[in-house]
Amino acid sequence: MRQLGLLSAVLLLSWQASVADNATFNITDHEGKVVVLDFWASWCVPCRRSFPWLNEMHAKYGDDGLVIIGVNLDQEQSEAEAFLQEFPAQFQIHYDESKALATQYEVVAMPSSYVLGPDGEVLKRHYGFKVKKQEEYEAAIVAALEKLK
Amino acid sequence: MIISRFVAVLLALGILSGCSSMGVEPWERDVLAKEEMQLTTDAIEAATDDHIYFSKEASSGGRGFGGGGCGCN
Amino acid sequence: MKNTDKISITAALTAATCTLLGTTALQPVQAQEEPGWDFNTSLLYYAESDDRVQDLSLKTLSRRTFVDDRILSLGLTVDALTGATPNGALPQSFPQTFTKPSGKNTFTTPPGEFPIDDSFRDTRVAISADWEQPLGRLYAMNVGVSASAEYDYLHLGVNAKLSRDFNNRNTTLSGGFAFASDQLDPVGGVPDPLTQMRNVRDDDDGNGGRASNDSKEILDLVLGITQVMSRNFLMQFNYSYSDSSGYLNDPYKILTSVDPITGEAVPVPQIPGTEGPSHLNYYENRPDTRSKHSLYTQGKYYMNGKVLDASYRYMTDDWEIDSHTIDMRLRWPIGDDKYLEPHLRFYTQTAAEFYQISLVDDGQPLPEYASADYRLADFDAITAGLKFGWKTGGGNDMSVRLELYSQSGNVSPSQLIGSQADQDVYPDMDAIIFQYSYMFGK
Amino acid sequence: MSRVRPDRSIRVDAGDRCLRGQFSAMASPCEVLVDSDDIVAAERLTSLVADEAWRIEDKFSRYSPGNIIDRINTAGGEGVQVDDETAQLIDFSVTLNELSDGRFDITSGVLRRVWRFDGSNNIPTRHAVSDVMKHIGWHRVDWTSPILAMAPGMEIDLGGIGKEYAVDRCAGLLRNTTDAACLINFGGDLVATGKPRLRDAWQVGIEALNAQEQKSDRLVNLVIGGLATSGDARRFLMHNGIRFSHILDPTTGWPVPDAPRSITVAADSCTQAGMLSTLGMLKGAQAEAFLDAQGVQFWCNRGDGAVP
Repeated sequence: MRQLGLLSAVLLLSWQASVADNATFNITDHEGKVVVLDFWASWCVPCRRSFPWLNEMHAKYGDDGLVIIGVNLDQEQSEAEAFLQEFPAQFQIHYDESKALATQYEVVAMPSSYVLGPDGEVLKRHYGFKVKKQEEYEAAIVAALEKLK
Repeated sequence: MIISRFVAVLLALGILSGCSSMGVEPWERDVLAKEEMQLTTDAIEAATDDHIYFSKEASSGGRGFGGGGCGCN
Repeated sequence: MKNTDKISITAALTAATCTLLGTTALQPVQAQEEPGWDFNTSLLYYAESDDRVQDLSLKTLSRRTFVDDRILSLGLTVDALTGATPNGALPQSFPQTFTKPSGKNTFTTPPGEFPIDDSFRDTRVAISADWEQPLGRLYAMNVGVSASAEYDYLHLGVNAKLSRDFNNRNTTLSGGFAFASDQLDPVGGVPDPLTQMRNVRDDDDGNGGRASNDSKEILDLVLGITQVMSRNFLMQFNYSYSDSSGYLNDPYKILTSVDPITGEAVPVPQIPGTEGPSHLNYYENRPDTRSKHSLYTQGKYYMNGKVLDASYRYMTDDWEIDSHTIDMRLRWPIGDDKYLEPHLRFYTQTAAEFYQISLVDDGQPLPEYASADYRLADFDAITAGLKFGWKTGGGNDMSVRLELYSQSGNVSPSQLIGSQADQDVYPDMDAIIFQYSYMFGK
Repeated sequence: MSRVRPDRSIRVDAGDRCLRGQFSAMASPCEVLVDSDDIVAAERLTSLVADEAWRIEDKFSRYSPGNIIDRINTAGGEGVQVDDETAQLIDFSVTLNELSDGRFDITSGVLRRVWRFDGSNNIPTRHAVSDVMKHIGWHRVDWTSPILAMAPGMEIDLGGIGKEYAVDRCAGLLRNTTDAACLINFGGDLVATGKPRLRDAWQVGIEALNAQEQKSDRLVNLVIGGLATSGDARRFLMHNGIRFSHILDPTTGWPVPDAPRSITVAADSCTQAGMLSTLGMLKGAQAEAFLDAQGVQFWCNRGDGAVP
């Protein structure tokens, strides 16, 4: 299981999502949980469309062991914060300044989301975001959550 | 005529070599996503120019399909 | 008074609302505007010098974006054209009379002027519809239809394009075709190629036994590569092949037939009681096929705010015309909602092999093909313009551009006969392009 | 003026892929869209919402004689003890008063004695306005909860908060009684409690009245949160060429110059959306700058046909 740095605790105000500082991200922090890593950037239009759905997933499965982390890949952190002002995120945001995480998960499109099982293994990969495919994305999460039971 | 031959070869080279090495990571497309960086920023101006030059010169198109559709040349 | 307009009261207001409603926290709002129609409308005024062609054109492009980037675009263009282009005859040191295309009357050109039939009025309406949508993650397709109608011309066309992304969308290959079928209904019928200009007639069907219409078909193929060179630099390379077949002549164009020694137009004896051309001239004739190849490359380069857009096109065809086009624009932002965009364009082309300024009345048989249409000559053209754009109060985009376009011909001395040498044989032309456009909607 | 007994009946019928309960309250058509096909439940939920709306209307409306507002406005200077709900609404309006540098003021209702917005051109005299200004200003009110005392001639009016407050109160009731996603709409001020099952979102039209007064509806896909509009393009005065909007600045007694025709805001609750749209109108020419700084989605219509 690849060793990754420690994710600093992210204090999330319900209405003001602040962007976590850029400590490296550590999957072991979420041992025993299903993690969805969603790579996004403020200038990417489909990413903007995926936020309402990610909020809904967080609200729906948050207490069943789902952790959604929006990994921001903007060049400037200020651009991400301006975006979050207008499109608030209920889930955690991590600012991948060095882009190490994006390179490690070989992000090939924007947005890209990875459903990680309890042991951090990548169960499902989605590139781009299609409103029509929301049920499909949700099914992948539900299937992963089954593993926790 | 030599110049045009040389230019044609240059372009062909450009096409072949353009593929592999160059490019950016998906998260480095912020500049390319800007409105003014699209290949055609003003569709109406482009269509207008294509049409004017189609009716005043013997060449047409290049960017897309020729400006045609009139008896104006 | 300190400016309190810019301070965010969101946090205080949210806290007060939670207290009022007796809840600890509120779920963040999820609302997104449904993308509706957005419109791009423009008014164009195009006018050539010494009252040649003038065009007042209204264009609109309406786009409806559907969910997941599927886009419908509807285009409408209405052109009101007046004035006319030179009919191909050469200016002479004496007045010349020509029969009008309708064959109903004549017009006379004073000495030293290029003969122009100014009775030309035309209203052109063009419509287009285009559907664009992604196919899976890597492919995208685009299909469209177009139609346009004038009093003497009808165009119908279809086009389609498929593109595919490679290595993380850094490289995009695209291939497309367009097919058009056009029908011409010239006033006064389709003239028989390389026959003499007719006298005025008063027969009823107006065509004097000529065919009333003819048609041509155009097939265009385009192969393109779009390549991201770096974060600020994007390039496109297109190869396009175009094949036209059918009636490719301009029914209203003629060539003056001149005396082999003096180079002057040969007078035509006028039978009393009839009206017609005062000098000898023939309707033009061009091959009924033409195939063109062109290579086009465009680059867009972002220099912290400023955008350079430069392109080069090389075209060659089997009518022996070669052309080079260089087009450059530099968008220069002023503040964050205005910009200036100077535009410079150079164009040069060689003449078609059958282009000649006049025919020679030396008893020899006429050539198979001949045209004096200035658009087939060897000429250079320069366009210099400036565009100014700004955002309106409501956040929509407006822009105004003014450009000057001028053409100057290079007729080789070898073509000149006798007095033609010290005479103006190519109708140089200057034109202004003034376009105002307004983009609003969503 | 005898008060006609308001029609307090409810009706439930099939809406667009949902059940729709309708009634009227606070001088507006009200509807409750319930994302379920259980007509009995829809009727129960609609009457739950309607009763709450009528309760708030009777308690805080300026037209209901004998309610707390009437008792305060006719106390002739005596202190009046108010219940907790009224106290909370007053405290909320005090916060709004501070946040808007005094421009949001619940004592400014009396300005209607001199301003009549009927499209005509009768503008009150400077003297008439300054006369009525003597009875306006929260700083003149003695408010130490739960006792409120005001000089005679002064009046408070919770009309600016009442409707949005009622919408949010009803949304709270529905969240506690049903899992079905609902949309509550009181005359254009609305809130959505969740995503409808068969659709991506509730589709809500924003009435953007452009220059030619034609309605050009722009659609918003609302999943959760509130939407409120303030401003009414039809209520204005024209006086030697200048259009006076009906938005009055309580600190001057005169209409706010360059106020937009209408503003629609999307926010977490209907109350926040309503307050931000009202404060936006009070900012006049700076409406867009103010709302940009709040980081909310908004649609500001200045009647020039172009709505951002």
